[in-house]
Order: sequence, then C-alpha cells, then structure tokens
Amino acid sequence: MRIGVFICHCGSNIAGTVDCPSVAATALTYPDVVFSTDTMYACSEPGQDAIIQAVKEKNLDGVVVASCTPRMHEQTFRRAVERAGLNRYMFEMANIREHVSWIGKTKDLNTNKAAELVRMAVEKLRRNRPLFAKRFETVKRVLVIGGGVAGIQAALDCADGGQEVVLVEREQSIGGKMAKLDKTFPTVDCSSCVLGPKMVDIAQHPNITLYTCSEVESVGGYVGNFQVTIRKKATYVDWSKCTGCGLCVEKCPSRKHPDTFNEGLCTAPSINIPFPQAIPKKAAINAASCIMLTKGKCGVCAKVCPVKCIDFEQKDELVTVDVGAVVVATGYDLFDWHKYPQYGEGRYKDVITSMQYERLLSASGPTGGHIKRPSDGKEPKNVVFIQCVGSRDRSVNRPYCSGFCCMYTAKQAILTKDHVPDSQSFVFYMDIRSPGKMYDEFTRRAMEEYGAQYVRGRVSMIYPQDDKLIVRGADTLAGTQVEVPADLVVLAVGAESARGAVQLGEKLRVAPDQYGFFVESHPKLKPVETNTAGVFLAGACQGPKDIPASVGQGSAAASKVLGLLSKKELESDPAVSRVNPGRCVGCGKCVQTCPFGAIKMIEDRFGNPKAEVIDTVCQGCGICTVTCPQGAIQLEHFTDNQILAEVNALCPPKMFANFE
Amino acid sequence: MHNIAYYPGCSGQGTSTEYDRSTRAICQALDIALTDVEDWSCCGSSPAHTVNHVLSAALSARNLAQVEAMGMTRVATPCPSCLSNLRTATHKMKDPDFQSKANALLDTPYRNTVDVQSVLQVLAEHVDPEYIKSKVVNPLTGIKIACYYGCIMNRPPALMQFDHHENPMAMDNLMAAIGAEVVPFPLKVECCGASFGIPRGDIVHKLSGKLLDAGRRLGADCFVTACPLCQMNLDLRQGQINDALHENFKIPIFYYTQLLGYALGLDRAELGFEKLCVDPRRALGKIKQPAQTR
Amino acid sequence: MPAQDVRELRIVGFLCNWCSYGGADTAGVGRFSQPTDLRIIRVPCSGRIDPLFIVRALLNGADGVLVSGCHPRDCHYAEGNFYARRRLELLKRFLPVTGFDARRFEYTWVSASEGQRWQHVVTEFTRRIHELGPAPNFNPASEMDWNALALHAAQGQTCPCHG
Amino acid sequence: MQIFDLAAADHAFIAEVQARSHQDIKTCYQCGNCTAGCPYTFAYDYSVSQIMRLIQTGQKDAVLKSRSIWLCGSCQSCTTRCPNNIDVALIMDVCRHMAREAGYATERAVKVFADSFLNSVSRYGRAFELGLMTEYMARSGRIFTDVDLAPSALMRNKLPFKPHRIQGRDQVARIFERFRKGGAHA
Repeated sequence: MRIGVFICHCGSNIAGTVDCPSVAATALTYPDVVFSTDTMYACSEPGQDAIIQAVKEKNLDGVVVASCTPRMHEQTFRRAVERAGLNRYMFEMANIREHVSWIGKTKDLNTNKAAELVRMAVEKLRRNRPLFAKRFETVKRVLVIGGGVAGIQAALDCADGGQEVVLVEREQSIGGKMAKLDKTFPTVDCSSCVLGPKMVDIAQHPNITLYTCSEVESVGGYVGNFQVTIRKKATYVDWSKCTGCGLCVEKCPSRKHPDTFNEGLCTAPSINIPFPQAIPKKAAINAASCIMLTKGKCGVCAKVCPVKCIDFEQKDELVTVDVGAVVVATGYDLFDWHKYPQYGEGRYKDVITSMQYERLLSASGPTGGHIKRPSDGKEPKNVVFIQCVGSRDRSVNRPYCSGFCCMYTAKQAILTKDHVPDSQSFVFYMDIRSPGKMYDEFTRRAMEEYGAQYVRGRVSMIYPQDDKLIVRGADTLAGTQVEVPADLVVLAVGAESARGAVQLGEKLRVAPDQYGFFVESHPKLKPVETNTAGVFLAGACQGPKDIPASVGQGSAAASKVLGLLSKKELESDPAVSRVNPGRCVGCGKCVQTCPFGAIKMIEDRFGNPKAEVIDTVCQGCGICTVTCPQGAIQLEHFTDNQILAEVNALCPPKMFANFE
Repeated sequence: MHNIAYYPGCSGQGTSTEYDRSTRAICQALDIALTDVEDWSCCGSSPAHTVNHVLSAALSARNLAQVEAMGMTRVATPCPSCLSNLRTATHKMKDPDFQSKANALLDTPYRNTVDVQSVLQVLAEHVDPEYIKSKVVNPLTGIKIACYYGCIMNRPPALMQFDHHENPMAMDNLMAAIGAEVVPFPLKVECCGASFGIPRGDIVHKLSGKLLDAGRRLGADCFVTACPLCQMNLDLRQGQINDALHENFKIPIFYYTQLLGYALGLDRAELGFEKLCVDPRRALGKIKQPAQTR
Repeated sequence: MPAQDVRELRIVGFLCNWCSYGGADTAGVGRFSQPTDLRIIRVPCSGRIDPLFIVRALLNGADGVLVSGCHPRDCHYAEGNFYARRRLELLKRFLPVTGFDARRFEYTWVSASEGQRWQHVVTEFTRRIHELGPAPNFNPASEMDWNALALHAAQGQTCPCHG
Repeated sequence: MQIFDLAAADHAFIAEVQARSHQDIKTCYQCGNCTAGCPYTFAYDYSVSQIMRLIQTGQKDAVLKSRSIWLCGSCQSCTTRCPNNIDVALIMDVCRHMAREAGYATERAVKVFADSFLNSVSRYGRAFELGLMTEYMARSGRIFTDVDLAPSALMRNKLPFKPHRIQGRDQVARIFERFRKGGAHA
C-alpha cells in the first residue's frame, strides 16, 4: 500500500503548539507511508488540490490527514480523495487540533502525541478497504412536531415546497407561546394579527394534515424512511362534526378549573375552545374536571350541541404515518419562579409572571385588555418588572441568558404606560441585552419616551405592606439599596426546555444538552441539523429564541427538508455490518440485539440458518459485532482488526502473539 | 421519651432566664428529658466568629466534646446564636485540616459525633402536634400573634437544614396548634440588629423598629420569638426605639415557650411573664377564657 | 500534581462518536486544558467496544484505559450504551481475576455538550493512573490460567462479557 | 471620591481572601442582590456588593479600612440569596479578621464590644453580661451606653451581679492562650 500523510497547521491553531514538520517527518518512518508533508490549511482549496495532486503524482492509494476533528471535515476530505480517484473510505483522519493542540500546552508532548495519533490512523488505513454506498428511495412526507411559530413556519414552507406535511401539536390549538402574546417587540404590532393568518393557512393548506391534542408516541426507521406513531388524545368531541359554534362552552356548568391558555388568571369551562382564533376551532373536554366524566352525570354539552358531536366514550387513537424527515419545533417552557421563595412563592397574588401580564394586556384576555391586578382588580400605578428570574442564575441551575426577556420587558413597560398613562414602571435589570435590528433603540424608547425607570440591580425580596408590595432591590449604579412600594410586580421569567423534551429526544435519538435543549449538529455550520440524519430542529427547542429567530430557523429547517427530499434517492452509509457466512452458526444473537431490526435470518443453499444484514436499515452501531460469539459479523470500517490495529499502534504487543 | 443534651447558652443565665426556665418547663410537660451539658462554657457567640473561625469553632467544640463525654449524640439549644455557632463548628470541623487546627486549641479534642438542633426543631420534628394539642388546657383563642424567627435560625439553609429559609413555619404551626391566630408576618427572617445593641444602638432601633411596625400594621397583639437577642432588642429596647423613631409601640415580645407553657397550663412562675419589659397583660387579656369551668 | 510535569503514561481511550468524542471536541474548542497522556480511539458507539479491546490494551502494557459513551437513554443508536454498560461492568469485576488492577480501567458517560465534564474526567483519570504509576509487566496469577481464560474469551464461551 | 488605580490591584490580597473564605471572588457578577437584601446597607460606607467589587479589583486598603466590614451582622441574607452561591457573609467575616490582624478598627466600638465579650468568656468561661458591659464602657469611653435600660433590666433580675464561674474555666482560658500563641489562621 502507498499512503500519503498531510499534517495541517490550521494557521497557528495547530502549529502554535505542535511541531508539524517534525510530525510529518516522523510519519515517513511508518509502514507503507511513501509521502508525508505539512500544509498550512488542508481544508482550503489549495490544500485539497495539493492532496489530489499528491495522490496522482505519487500514485497513492490511501490518505491520512492530521488536522481538526473528523466531525468537522471528514466529509470534505473524503470528497477530495474521491476527486483524486480513490474510494472515499481509503482515507483516515487524525484529530490533532481539538484533541491535541487546543488542550495541551507543552509543545514536545503535543508533537509526540500528534505523531502517535497519525501512526494510529496509518495503521487503521492499512486495513481499510473500498466501500460502496447503496441507494434507497425516500418517503416524500415530513413530520413537524410542535405548532408554535417555528413549527408553523417550517410546515408552511415545506408544504409550499410541494411536500406533504403532518403537523403534530400537543395542545388543543396551534399557535404556541406567540398566540398568548398581546403585542410583539420591537414593532409593537399585534401578535395574533401577525400569527393568525399563518395559523389559518395551516388549516387550509392542501398539503398539511394537522393533529392537535396529539403527541408523538414512537419513532422508528431512519432518514428517508421513518415510521411515526401519533397518539391522538381523546377530546370527547367528534371533530369531524364540531363546528366550533361554542354553545357547549357557554352552557357548561363546570367552570372551575384553571384556564391554562390564560396562565391560570381565570377559570375555564370543562368543555372549551381556548381562544377565539384557535386553529382548529373545535371544542374539547377537560376530562379531569368534566362532571360527566368524573361523576357520570351532567351531559349538558351533549344536550345543547346542535350537531351532536359530543362523545363521552371516545378513546385515544393511534395513527401511523411514514415520513422521510422530521422537524422538531417543540419550543420552550417558562421557568417556574416558585424556586425563588424570596418572591413569595405564590403567597402574594399581585406578583405575576410576564406571560400572565401578557394575558392581562391582551384584549382577548380575562380582563378584556384592562390592566387589573389579581388581588383586588385595582388598576396598578407603580408596576415593578424584575428581570432575570430564572436566567443567569447558577443557584437555580439556569446560568444561561434567556435572550428575549430584556426586550419583552421593555415592550411591557411601554404598553403599561399606554394602558395606564399615570403609571410608573420600574425595571430591575442586570444588563440590557438588546442585540438585534431596532432592539436597542426600542429599549431606549421605553426609557426616554415612556419614562420607564430602569434600575440596575437584582431584587432581593418582596413583601406585602398594607395593600402594596414592597420591592427591595439594589441600585448598583447608585451603590445602594432601593425600595419601591409597588401595586403590581411582574417577573420576567426565563425560558427553559419544554416539558417532555428529553423524552421526545429519546424517541428521536436527538440528545438534549444539560438543560434539556436539543443539541444541533454543529453550533455554527449546522444549526438546524441534528446528529440523527433526517431530523432537524427549529425554534426554541434548540435554545431560547425570540420570534424572528424562531421563524428564521423554521424556514431554515424547511429548506434542509426540501433539499433532502428533492433527491429521488439517498445514499446509505456503507459502513454497515457484514456477515461472514462461513463463520456464522446461525445462533441469531445479532438479530436479537440489533436495535434497528436490520438483521434477518436466511437459509443458505444447504438449508443452514445464517444472519444477513439489510444494508439500508443498518445504522452502523456495531453492537452485533461485539455480540457475535463467532466473530462472524463485522462492522465495516470499524472491524475488530482495524480497532486492534489502533490499539497495537498505541501499545505495541509485548509477550503474547496476536489472536485476531 | 426523648433524652437530649441541653445547652442553655449564657443569656439563659441572665437576660433571658425566662426563656431558659420556660423551655425546661415545656420540655418536661411534653416528655422531653433535657440533661444539661456538664460544666458548659460560652460558644463564643458572634464576637468569636468575627475574630477568628478556629477560635470560634474551638469555643463551641469544647461544649460538643463535653456532650461526647456524656455519651450523648444530640444536643439542643434554645438560642439560635449558639445553634449557629455550634452547627458551624460541626460543619467546619468536617474538614480534617480545620479540625486539627481547632482541636489544637482544646484540652479534649472533639471527634465530631454530635448533632446540634434547636429546641424548636426538636418540638417541630420530633413531637406530634396532635400530642401537643391534646395537652392544651388554655387555648390561645382570641390573641393575634406575629411569629418572628430571626435571621439565623434557618439561614443559610445548607448549614441550618431546618424549616424554610424565607418563610419558616415551625412557630406559626405551633402557635396555631395551641389556638392562637397567627398573622402572616412577612419579615420573619429579617435581622433585628443582632448584637449591635450596645456598640451601635441606632442600628438596632431602626431595624427592630421596622419589625415592630410591620407587626402593628397586621394588627398583631404580640410577637413571639425564639431568640434571646431578638427578644432583647425588641422588648428591652422598645422604649429606646420609641424615643429614636418617635413612635409609641407597646407590643409585648414573648418567647414562644412562654405562650406554649401558658397554653399547657404550666405554673406561671416557671414562665416568667414578669421578666418582660413591655407589659404583656393586655395581650394576654385578649385570650378568651374557656367557657366551661374546669 | 499537573500530569505534564512527570513522564507521560500510556492511557488509551475508547470514545463513541456521537457523544463523548463530541464532548472531547467541545473541550478542545473551549480550550479546556488537559493532561496529554490520553490517546483516543473513535468508535461509532460504546456498544461497539469489545471488552477484549480493553484487555488487549492492558495486555500490551497500557497504564490505563478509559471508555466513555453517551449518557444512558441518550444513545444515538437507542440502546448501545446499555449493552456497553453491562459488558464493561462485568469486565470491571472480571479484571482482578486476571491479575489486572481494576482501577486502571474506568468507564463513564459524557455528552457532546459536556466539554468541562470531559476535562474533569480526563484530568481525574490521569491523576489516578499517575498515582498508580506505570503498569507492572503483566504477570497473571498463572500464565496457564490466563491462557485458558483468554482462549475461552476469544471463543466467546463462558466469558461474562459476551452474549 | 476615592480614585482607584486598577493596575495596582493587590493580587496577594485577592488570593488571601479567596483562600481564607474558600470562595471564588470572580464568580460575583455584581448583580447587587446582596446589597438589596442587606439590612445594614443604610449604615455602611460601601455596600456589600461594592465591597465584593473592591475585593475583585484588589483594593486592599479600601476594604480593610471600610466601616461596612465591622457593621455586618452576619444575618446571612446575602449568602442565602446569592445567585452565584457565594458565601458573602463569610467573606465579610474574613475581611474583618484581616482588618483586625492589620490593626484596623474603623468602627472601634464594635471591635471593643467583641473584645470585651471574649475577655469575659476567657475569664469566667461564660459571658458575664454586667461585667462585659462595664469593661466595654471603660474601654470605649462610652460610659452612658444603655444606662437607660439598667433600671428595667436590674429590676427584673435580668443582670446577675456575679459571674457564673465554671469549673473548666481554665480549659477555656487555655483555648484563648493557645490561640494567641498560635495565631491560628482560618
């Protein structure tokens, strides 16, 4: 074999702490290495051209590049060696940046480590063989999970691009958090006026099938061929008949359970349509509070319904769909501020969340858009906003910035002045984070035009005094303590990962980070991709995001889906398991352990049972390879021989003969 | 029957004798046997920890070593300041380096085997409230009480590990159990001025005055406290506070043990109401006498 | 004791591609400095790690072997790390029988976002191996015992790590 | 106002505060929560968060000469509510120790009270309230401190005239003796 080795400087990223020419010189001493050099940027066009040229000139049949992580540029270099006329699997990479130059300070040790990693790659490459991809067809349908603004955007873009879309939403209506907002920053335009038409488009689009009150039960398959089971939860209303007339809602005698759409500020009837613009505009029964479903009598709704669509016997229903791609747009939840006992833990009625305040401001909210404080319905004069409640706070395990609270607080301060002209807002903040088009100007307007008093400091405690709430905070700019007798306190609660996100991630094989937000494939270059091919992210499920960013990501995810499904066929990764029929004894252990059902039993021509791998189904995990008692099934590109060669490269065999 | 070592604290011999006596009385009535720590000495109180943490720990640890010598593993103290010092010593001496430094100051080294609790915690966690209710002969019906815990009974929570650090309820529950109306006092853990009464009386006047004001706004007839220093600042200094703030507070400040003892019908002589500076008679007069004759 | 100050020891790491290898990358991107003793072998999944790889590394004189995969329930291949956990846990108990110091082998779970955790894992494991010092030349209780065990293991019989 | 030379930060001071408190000063991001909750802010010259800031910037003199470190009541509200889990009250304590050792006592009465208290403990094994008051008044020169309270306290037998001398008072005295000799730092 003739191997060429290329040691990348990566500017000074590697060369700063690794002696690259020396590594290249050492590599020449390794078996089968006939050419070795160092290069400034291997991934650049001249860098790749140099590799191609060397392959041709030196008649190489294998290439090792020592540079960054293979998770970054393995595909880049595979394409390069392919252009040079080699099979793309006749290539190995040694990670001497993330695993060497960036983490070690001593140049000698780094240089030595880099050389050893190159040796490992060479030894593996010596045992590589050309592999060829198989092709398979994809299902031209996409699943969008979550009907907030990001999911709506992704669904509409995919549908407009000609793909069939299945949109699954856990709640009764799509719209997500945005549907609850009164106005949006920095334009102060009406949230439902912006979102409403898009929601209607979802309902009317011929390519979109909408499942609300539904959740993803299970996901199987792989890119291009996912099988998804959706649980349609019982609503006790036949939606094929329901016209959304609202008569049942009006007459329902059980009206005591908290209205979740209105953030618990008021109560809702047990059969309800959450808000006037709901899509679909259908009624659903809350089973936990419905008198008929809990006590077995009542049935008022069934009596008044003009189309007789109430069905107390309805059960959950499971629907199975095949899709080629999945967009996850499950959004976020709001931080539970009860973790701050110094803010009263709910003992003080006039301490509310920013989302509750949105509902108070909203004309469709429980107060018809009049700001009335919950305790006594009085119009507040001194309104205190406390920012960073559940953001940038290690003590509650939320060290990150939620990103949008500064902006919505400025908006709420502006709206407060609009609603109550003789009011005074006080905003306790740590830093104002307003990077965005017209964002900082907006916060300045809150202060300059609307007279909001911004106070730099946190609030240590809130306590009631007569009918006021004393807010005791710091003004660190003045260097002292301050107190505000407030009529209403609004907590700018931060964002946290959506309830159930981690469990959904398990079904989709998309890993959450330590806070439950889904991890993208690359933080800069693959922001909507995940490590599971065919599964994409949109919106705040990946990290806190405001509306423009969520919409942008919805469109980005849709463009990825459209790109994927525009291909007639996809290529499967040929690094899959392969059975050596001569050694296979047909015990079937591999069939039992394969998580993907990618191995089936067949009979050879003598009628002996043998295992066989279905190439396009196999995901290349290699569990079967370890399970096989005969060593008969080997994961291509990661065979026992290849891995043991790497081990031997690092630890040369001593006293025992090889037994591979 | 609980048998617990008892650490009275220095003020129990002086400014808060009524707290010490009433604590002993209610514990006896509720079958909690207290055995005084033999020849106990001062825990160091706040002056010691403001000077040096090893010195402070050693002064506390001498007493904890005495408890060990008595063959006991649990000690209770009525005083939050002592509690805080004893618990801090226990906590810091878990670090072997610190432990050897502290033990180097002592004749008898402390092995760190003693658990320190407040008497209030013993009552709240180890005595069935129903049992206390069953023992009540004079329910406190008719009196409105503000329960004030002071700043260090529950804080910092990681060290004290008792009740709630912003809204403790142990005394509230106890007072409610014996029939009193408890007002939702919002400043339960705000500092009264601590030991600055002597060197900086002005600080105590301001901070304690704020507490009294908050209690008065809620219509409280009296305060109950669990801390000798708080009680002294609020009671003994109430006249000073009135002078300094041009106020006219007349709010009696009880130890919770006194009112508990009252409800249990204990001998008044043991409860020491006469030791209070602000006359408690009007507040006690609010308590409705039981209708039936006994 | 910063490990750099003394002679490097030989530590072999087996990392799954999706979580721990990514975590090690994240640590690199964050410039979380680590001792340089460790050499990482990338495998698709911790479920691909044959306990024999680890035994081979130790037999060949590795001073320590570190395995890291996705956190339980986070496996890119759904359940590979459960297989890994079972095999590796058995290996850990099996090692002393063969004359190896089980402290020279450790397995853990690190996700792709846990760069700092990876730094901590590497630093602590390297510290442990340096405390143990260089591995003694392998000297099984009885070479015949070992050969018998190895033979069984190689054939997948009675070896607790298989099946 | 005082002007600080940030380049002249005393790094040894920062390191000492960190070592003696086991707290990481750098994690303070100056949100002001400690100042917001501190009941003593009104009496301070520098607020708690400013003390934290002065430590961060290595302004040793300003910290050790400040009034605030003597007036902290150790009420723990800063420690309990710090979003970065810093034991701020402990840091205030440590600064007070360092100020004492450096011979500063900006709030002298507070220092004298603590000294009088500990002298009383060292002498009798327990705090003798009347005795320590007498010593305090003598040493601070504030002979009229709380005389208005005396009748009320004495009438109620709240201030015994004689100290309780415990048997083991020698043991206690030896604690102080060894402390003075060893100057145990922690």
